[in-house]
Amino acid sequence: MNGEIIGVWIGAILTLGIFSFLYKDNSFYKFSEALFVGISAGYWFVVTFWQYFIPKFWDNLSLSFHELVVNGRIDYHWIYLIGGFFGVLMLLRLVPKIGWLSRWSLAFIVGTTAGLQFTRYLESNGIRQVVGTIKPLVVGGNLGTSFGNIIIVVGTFCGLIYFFFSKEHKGAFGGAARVGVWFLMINFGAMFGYTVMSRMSLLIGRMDYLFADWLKLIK
Amino acid sequence: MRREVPLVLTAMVGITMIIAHFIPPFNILKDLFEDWFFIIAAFAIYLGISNLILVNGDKIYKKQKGWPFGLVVILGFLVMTVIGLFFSGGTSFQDPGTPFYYLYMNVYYPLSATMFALLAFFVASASYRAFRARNVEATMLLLAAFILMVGRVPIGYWFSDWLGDALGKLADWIMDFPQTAGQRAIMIGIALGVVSSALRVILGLERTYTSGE
Amino acid sequence: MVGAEDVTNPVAESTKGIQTPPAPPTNVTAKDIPNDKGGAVTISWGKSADDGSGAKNVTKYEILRSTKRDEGYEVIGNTVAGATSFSDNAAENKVLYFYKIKVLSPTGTAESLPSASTFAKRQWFNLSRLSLFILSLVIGFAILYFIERAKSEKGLFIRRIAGLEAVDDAVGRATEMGRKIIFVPGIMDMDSMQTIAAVTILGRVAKLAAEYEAKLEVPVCTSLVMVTCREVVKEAYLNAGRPDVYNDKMVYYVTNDQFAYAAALDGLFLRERPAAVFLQGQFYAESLILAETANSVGAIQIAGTAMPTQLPFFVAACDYTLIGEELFAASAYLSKDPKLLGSLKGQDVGKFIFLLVILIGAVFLTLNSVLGLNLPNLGRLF
Amino acid sequence: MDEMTNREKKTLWENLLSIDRRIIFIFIAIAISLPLFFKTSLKMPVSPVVQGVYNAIESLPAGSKVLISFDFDPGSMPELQPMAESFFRHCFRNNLKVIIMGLWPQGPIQANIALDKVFRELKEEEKAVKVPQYGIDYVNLGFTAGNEVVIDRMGHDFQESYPADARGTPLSEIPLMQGVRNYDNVDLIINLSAGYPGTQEWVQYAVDVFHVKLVAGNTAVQAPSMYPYVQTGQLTGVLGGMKGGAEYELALNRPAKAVSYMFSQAVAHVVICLFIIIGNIAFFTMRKRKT
Repeated sequence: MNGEIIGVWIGAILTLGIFSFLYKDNSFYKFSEALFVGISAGYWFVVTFWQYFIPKFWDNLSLSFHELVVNGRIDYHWIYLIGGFFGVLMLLRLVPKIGWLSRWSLAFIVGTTAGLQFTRYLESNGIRQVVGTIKPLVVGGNLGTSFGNIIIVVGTFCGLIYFFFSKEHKGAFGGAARVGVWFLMINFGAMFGYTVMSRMSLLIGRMDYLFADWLKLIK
Repeated sequence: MRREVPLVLTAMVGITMIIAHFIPPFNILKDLFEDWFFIIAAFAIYLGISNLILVNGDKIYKKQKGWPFGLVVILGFLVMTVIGLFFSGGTSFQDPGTPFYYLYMNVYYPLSATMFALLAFFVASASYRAFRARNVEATMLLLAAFILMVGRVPIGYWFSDWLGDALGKLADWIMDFPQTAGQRAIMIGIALGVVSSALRVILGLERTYTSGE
Repeated sequence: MVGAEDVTNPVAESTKGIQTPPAPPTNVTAKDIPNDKGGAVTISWGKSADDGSGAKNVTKYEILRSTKRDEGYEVIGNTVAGATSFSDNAAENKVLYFYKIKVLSPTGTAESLPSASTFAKRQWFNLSRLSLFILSLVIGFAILYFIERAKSEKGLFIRRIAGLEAVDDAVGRATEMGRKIIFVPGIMDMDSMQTIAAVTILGRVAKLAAEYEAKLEVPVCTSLVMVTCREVVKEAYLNAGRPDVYNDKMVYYVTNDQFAYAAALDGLFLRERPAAVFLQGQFYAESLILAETANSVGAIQIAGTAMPTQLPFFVAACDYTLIGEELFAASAYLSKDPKLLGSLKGQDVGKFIFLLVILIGAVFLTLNSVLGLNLPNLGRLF
Repeated sequence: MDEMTNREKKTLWENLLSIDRRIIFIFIAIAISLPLFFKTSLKMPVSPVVQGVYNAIESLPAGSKVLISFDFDPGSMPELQPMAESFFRHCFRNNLKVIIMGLWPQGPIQANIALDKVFRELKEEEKAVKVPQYGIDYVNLGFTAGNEVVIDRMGHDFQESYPADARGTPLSEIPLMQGVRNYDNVDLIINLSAGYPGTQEWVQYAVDVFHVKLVAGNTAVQAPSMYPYVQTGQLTGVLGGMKGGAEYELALNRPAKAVSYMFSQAVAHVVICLFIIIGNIAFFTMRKRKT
């Protein structure tokens, strides 16, 4: 038996372990789950180390250090030390007395996220979508396009009405909100149905692995 | 210090990020802050990992129910980490042929792909339970899902071939128009939700996470 | 080099020796690239008349640059035949440059006339984002205005959000049954507003749990979220007057991995049989894996996400779902703090502006199309 | 007696109203697995976007050079691997020369898996046909980091991104690569894509800048966002998901994995729809009884 065959057997057994969960919780699943949690935690730890810690922190600082020692210059890469400083503050949580310092790092992160996503969402989720909705309701001679455009404008309009928080959904306003809910429901249903196909593809892939790669029952 | 510094820091950083979007020279800060975020996360992962080992080690030590599975977690973590850090060629650890790649392909990938594939079953059980024509809204949900499910595979074509693949075309039409309309309303709402909560965070109105004593 | 080109261009063989150079490129212009931090110039030109076919068919263009008009040109890059523009990303700010384009063909080379001088400069404001800037200000001020006004105004109306009304019941039910509440704050890190929204919701839920004395458990997917959730839950128990009940073990890290996290949660749901499950935050494909399993153990599920791709699955499988914007409104709604509620009213102003733009924009375009008018396209404003 | 049957009927409908989900699971498992064992050919129309892909390859004269970029990883294997195999079958059947590359680290490995399969078929089925030779009929350049920058550089010179192939042989020593400098010397680019970098980057950096001809195979989730490019002609054709793969196999008159997968798809969809119908019939029957 070579490594490849052993690998397929391991993979197949673990595949069955996960599937066994569909019947009920059992030791076989618990084993697969525990192994998955451990292995994946290790996987992301290694990835974080090699792809974030090393290039973004270590490499930048060694560059600065090199400049300092060889050329006696202080270059701008030292600025990554501040990131490292916040990182160390984070680790201070392990020291109960000064653990509160980690809130500085959290404050930095939360501030960055809020600032970045403020403009990003307003632009791509807000403005772009509004612009895409501005369409003529009647296109001369083209009934299909006209009808489609009306659906888009009315649907988006009523859907947004549903999201109003400070106005009671009563009367004409309530009616529009109700129509909005219908569009949301069609959106949910359609997205659900649309996704079924790719979900089935995944299971087909696993079954093919079991029957073809492992058991070699099909070609 | 404990209370003020985090509040001021959040506000300053947040406002800087917004300004950077409009003032090109500030873009450098934007990239820098994002890098710092990754550095902080790279440091912080030790907190998570130590917690994971602590929880499972405790389980083993106290011989709690299911303690052998705690052992599996720790062993799995150690094997993957040691191999990835020391025995797989440094930064090229993900290259084919490394032991890390072998574990990825034969342990990690099958587990991951199978969890993902469970969705095929759950999609079926959820649609059976949820798609009932209880009222107008539920009927809309049901019909849209049904048409899309039938229209996107050959069965739809067999059923409606004589109508010029009407089901397939209807499915495309739903995706292009009413579906898009609903989606847009949701997306625009989200944009405003993000803007508003980002402002609340920057102003320090919503500060549950940084204001403890 | 030349040999390789000969191989690819058999025509060259037959025309060797004639050696008429190709027509030079025309109309070379150089412009600063707008709205950047400087350091770049875009150069464009008209194709050589021999670009496309014939014996003198162009093989490539070389871009030459100098700080003097008539001499000192150096090659700074090249493009394939057919190209008509190049971006010089190594220009120094505020230095005058001239550019020439050299055309290469099997039969010889030719140079264009130099461009007019230009220099790269740094812009202090990105004008292409002016409309976004104005809109940010308007919506931002609307929100601030209503936050201020809410301080003095009493009884601000906010419509009922069913999913949030159910939070009390869910926590109460968990207390009655003596079973756990499991709160899942999504699978993303703190660099997502959805995670931040989820964490603030956790604060409100934790306070309720402390008051009702229900057992709360928060398994999380990243270390930073773990730290933040601990802060929040601890604070909530303190505010509820129950700091004695809080324990760091309530919030724990599982793994950064999407599906391993889902596998662990599935196992947890089946073993603990929680009375209530909160799925709040940013979710991907694991949404339905979690929701279906929690449903199978009979837990009340309150979900909320701003991921349009995952909303359908939560709507199908959960008892209550906060849809998009409702997720961000949840903490304000649950807190009943007038200032936060005021911000919701500010959001409505934003929606009103968008509705108005859509309506007027659509009417304008319709009138243009039906009556042949020439009203402005509002979409172009952005 | 009557009362008995009545009650039994009642429980039947009640049962159908809340079928144990494990029963549904079994039906799905069977619906997916069983069709895999049958070699079937489905009747399906070949959509214009798929026909565009087929025509683009079919119209190339023998000896033309095709660049195939593998930009996906094992996560998208069920959808994209059958397409990869079909592309190879099509190219080798028409005696086209194939240059393989990848912008995703695991892409070129997926290519090797697909080649392995196609060669085995060739050996088994058509003994007369010679199996393509490495370096003469196809070459695997491997993976290079850099995402869209790689696409851009290759527009000037392949050697800037790929001084050597995946086996370390310098490009200048590979017969197939003689006279291949950049996209000008390639007749068609095929892109198999599951995200970023992928079809969108190939369109923006190769088609828009260097005016190459591009066709693509995409996951079902990504494909709809590529249709606009097909409308504008930036993309000559696209295969969307398993269905696109199956249609291409039919166009090629060589039904294979995707077609048999598609059979599983269809049966599974029917099963789900039947359960939804049963649930609704039970729901309405019960409601009628109650009122």
